[in-house]
Amino acid sequence: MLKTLEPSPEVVEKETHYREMGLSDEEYQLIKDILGRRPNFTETGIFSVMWSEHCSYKTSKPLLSRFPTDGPQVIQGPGEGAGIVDIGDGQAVAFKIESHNHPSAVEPYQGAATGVGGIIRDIFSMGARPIASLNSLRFGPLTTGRVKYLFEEVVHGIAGYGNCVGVPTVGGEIQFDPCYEGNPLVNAMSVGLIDQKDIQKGIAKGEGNTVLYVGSKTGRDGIHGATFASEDLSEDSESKRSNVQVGDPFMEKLLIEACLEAIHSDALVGMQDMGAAGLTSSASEMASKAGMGMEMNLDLIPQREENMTAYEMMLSESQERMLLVVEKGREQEIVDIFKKYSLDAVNVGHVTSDNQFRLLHNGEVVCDIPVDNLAEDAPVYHKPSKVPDYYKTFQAMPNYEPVVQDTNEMLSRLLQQPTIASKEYVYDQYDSMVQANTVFAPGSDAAVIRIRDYDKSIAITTDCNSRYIYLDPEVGGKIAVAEACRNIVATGAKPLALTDGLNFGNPDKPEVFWQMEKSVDGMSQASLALDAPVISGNVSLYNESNQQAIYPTPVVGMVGLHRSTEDITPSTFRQTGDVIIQIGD
Amino acid sequence: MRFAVVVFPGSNCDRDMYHAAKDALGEEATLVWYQEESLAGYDAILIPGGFSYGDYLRCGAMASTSPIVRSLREEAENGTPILGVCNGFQILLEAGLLPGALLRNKQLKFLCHYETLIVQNNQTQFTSLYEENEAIQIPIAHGEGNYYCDDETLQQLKRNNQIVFTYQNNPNGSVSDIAGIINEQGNVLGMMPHPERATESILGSEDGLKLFKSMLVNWRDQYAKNA
Amino acid sequence: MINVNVHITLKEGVLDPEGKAIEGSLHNLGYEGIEDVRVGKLINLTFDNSDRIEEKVEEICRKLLANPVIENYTYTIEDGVAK
Amino acid sequence: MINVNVHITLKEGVLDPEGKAIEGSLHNLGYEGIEDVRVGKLINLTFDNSDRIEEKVEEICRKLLANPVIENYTYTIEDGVAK
Ligand SMILES: Nc1ncnc2c1ncn2[C@@H]1O[C@H](COP(=O)(O)OP(=O)(O)O)[C@@H](O)[C@H]1O
Repeated sequence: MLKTLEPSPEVVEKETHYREMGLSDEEYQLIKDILGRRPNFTETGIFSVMWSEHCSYKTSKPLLSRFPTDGPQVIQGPGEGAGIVDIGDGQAVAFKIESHNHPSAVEPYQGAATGVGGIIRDIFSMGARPIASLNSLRFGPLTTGRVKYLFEEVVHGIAGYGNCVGVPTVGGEIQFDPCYEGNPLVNAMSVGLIDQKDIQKGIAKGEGNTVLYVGSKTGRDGIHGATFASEDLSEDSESKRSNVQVGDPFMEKLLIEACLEAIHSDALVGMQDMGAAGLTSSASEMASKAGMGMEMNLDLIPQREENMTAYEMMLSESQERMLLVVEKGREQEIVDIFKKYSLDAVNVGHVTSDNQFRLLHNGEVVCDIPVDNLAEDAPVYHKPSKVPDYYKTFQAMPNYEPVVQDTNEMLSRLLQQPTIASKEYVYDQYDSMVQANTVFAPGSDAAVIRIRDYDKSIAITTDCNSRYIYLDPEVGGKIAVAEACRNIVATGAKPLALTDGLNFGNPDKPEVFWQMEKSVDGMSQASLALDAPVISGNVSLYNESNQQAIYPTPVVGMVGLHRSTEDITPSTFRQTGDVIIQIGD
Repeated sequence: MRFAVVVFPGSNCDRDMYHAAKDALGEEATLVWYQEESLAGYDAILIPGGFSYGDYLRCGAMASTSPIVRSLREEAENGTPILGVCNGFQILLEAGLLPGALLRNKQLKFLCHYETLIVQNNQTQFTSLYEENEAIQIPIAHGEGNYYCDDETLQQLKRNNQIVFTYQNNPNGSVSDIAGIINEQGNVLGMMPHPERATESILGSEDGLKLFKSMLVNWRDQYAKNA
Repeated sequence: MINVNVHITLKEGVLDPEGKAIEGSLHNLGYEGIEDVRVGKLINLTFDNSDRIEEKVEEICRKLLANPVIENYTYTIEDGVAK
Repeated sequence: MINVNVHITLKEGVLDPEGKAIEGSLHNLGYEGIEDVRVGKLINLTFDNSDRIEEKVEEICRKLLANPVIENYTYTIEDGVAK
């Protein structure tokens, strides 16, 4: 047995290895206080991923609390894998948007593919069947080979994964602008349908209950990916390219079917996907939410590579893995369901009542930390905010009135802009009709999916004009929410709720934090006024290259409901002679 | 009429096929998991689209080695009507129940949209309700639908009137615009476009429903004859 | 441990859209003098014993790895014994 | 005519879902003793002259044929000069 030499707790502190993992000196000190001792290497890594922006929202939390999240239609607000809204008849839809920006910048096909896979797992881990995918993409201008490559491969990756798992990709948006040249954005949204009685939570209840590991084996994929996703993209991230994980949509498809079968067994207590920070976040969050502890034996974790360390296993971001908690003594019932799909479900641990997150490896305790501190007590930062100079300059400028001499020529020039031009090249590559419920495929204001066996349907859209938001984040934030509502309403549906994908630059810059703050305010106001509460979301910060931040890009994903399929209204002209009316100004 | 819909790991149009038979057509349908041994006793067998085994190696290759395909061969021999759509077509080719192979689309991209098909042969039990040369709107959704066979096979297909559907505007590079072919015996049809996605007006077209209705009508006739 | 490398290539006469696309890209990148590009598959199998290995590999190729309608295959076993 | 064979394989440690699926199928078909399956690509390039061939091939592999993030490449030129 090869023993990898890891720095001792003393060395981790003395040589400040925790900094390389993304922890600040103050955060390291806090961990020491919590433990009453120095954390070992594995524990330091575990804290670093759980306390990264990606998992803990330590910078964005104060802003997110400003969003309106309530409403009679809301069944599950922010906090779980996805938000859930009531659509009547005992049914509900679960949805969420998620970013995969940095992985896609590095390896666009796999980055985008695993982004789609990750958000779909968030949906079916709640017990919902994924019924639609959307995406929101940002690239630099299509003038360099690199940008063209990123654009094509991201689209291929979304298609490759989404088509294979059999979830229709029904809409999205794409914007091209120089600010995204070095830092493209890839946000994926997934929508699932569920009977309210089947809603699952990622929760590890019941002392002694068994923890099952299901899906792909654990490799060294994306180690430190979660903290990596929160770092500024710099020149040397080229060398980190091997961090990127590879997706297996075939495995995901098997997992969808097996997990959706497993939710009907009352032997299943809880289920969560292993997303960012893989085993660490799924296990500790499930335990913490239940007010319990968990003990796992890492020797039992299915491993793809030899001699994996505890640190590597706990931080691995191998895709297509799920963690289940099952009633003690009834493991076989669940194992059999997975076996039908040729999937192994392996007993790796059990729920404890001591609120500790304890890991064993090669007969030694390699981690023993209070789970609540890990999952819930990440420090929260209130960053300074400052009005950027550009904003003052722009506000002082007179309104611009374009002078158009030749409207035909102007129209044709506008239509040639990649951001405005038809996106058929893109969505033609997506299977938008699988599941045979797609009423409006891409090409409509919002996509429409009918709910089989009922006379109703849902409308779905993603929207965000980041130039407006850059120019005036508060007004722009309102516009983003209002545009999404308009797209929903234009198909004849009533907006139900929204999910937000907040993509910003480095929040340590007061000007960037100001953009975050103001756009969240604008979105909140519109969301409240239009009765479309925020039920889920995602934050992606440090979207910068060469110190240059992207435009603030808070993407809005929205779902609406048609009371009857009779209400579905197309956005195309139907017949010559029909009257055209303009509403609003 | 009793339809079997064979579900392989990675099939993803299985439910669509099931609903086409059960809800749009109004007949009986059963999802049959690929590990089951037998397909005997059904009046027709539907092999749905999707990505069996992730489309790894070659589309349909791994599915065609599963045990249930043995039973599928027997049913093909017995004259049971078998319809393979998209990945189902690929599986029938890999299993040797139909001639030829499917290559990647000539533009190397997955394509999903409505295509106009021409019914070349309306003398089959799958197409008897269509007019000859009728133009129908059926969606395609595939990355590897570029039908290929050697010249000899092509001549044979033409001679025997085995080319059932062609594309009006060939989207993928298929030889002779082929979208669907039938075996010599006339009971095994494979096609890339998805008739099961075009069985309800709310989804944009009902042109695919006639295919299922043709199967039903011919099954009834056969039934009446045998009775 | 026996190392088997299976090479699968498209038969002559079968269109290779991927090869054509690469050829096009190479021309666009300014590479001259490339007359043809064909894309095939390389499948590496590791066996834990050499028992009836050639027979097995031959069978595996025929039954699963290659499609005789469009593909040819060759393989090398262990230290490069070509076949 | 110069015949170049490029072999592209996944880097060690990179998940190969296709290889895994093939491995599973071979087990189901009753083949025992197969420990690992990895799938790569085989790209055959035909050049009409040997001018700076090695340099060109090296560059083509790096720029176009292989994805350096997850893939390795090797090639043979003409009559099997390994590199
Ligand atoms: N990345 C994408 N994926 C899927 N569909 C897309 C994507 N981008 C755009 N679309 C679709 O193309 C259509 C036009 O999009 P867009 O140009 O953003 O128009 P709009 O401003 O009307 O939303 C919409 O139906 C949209 O869903």
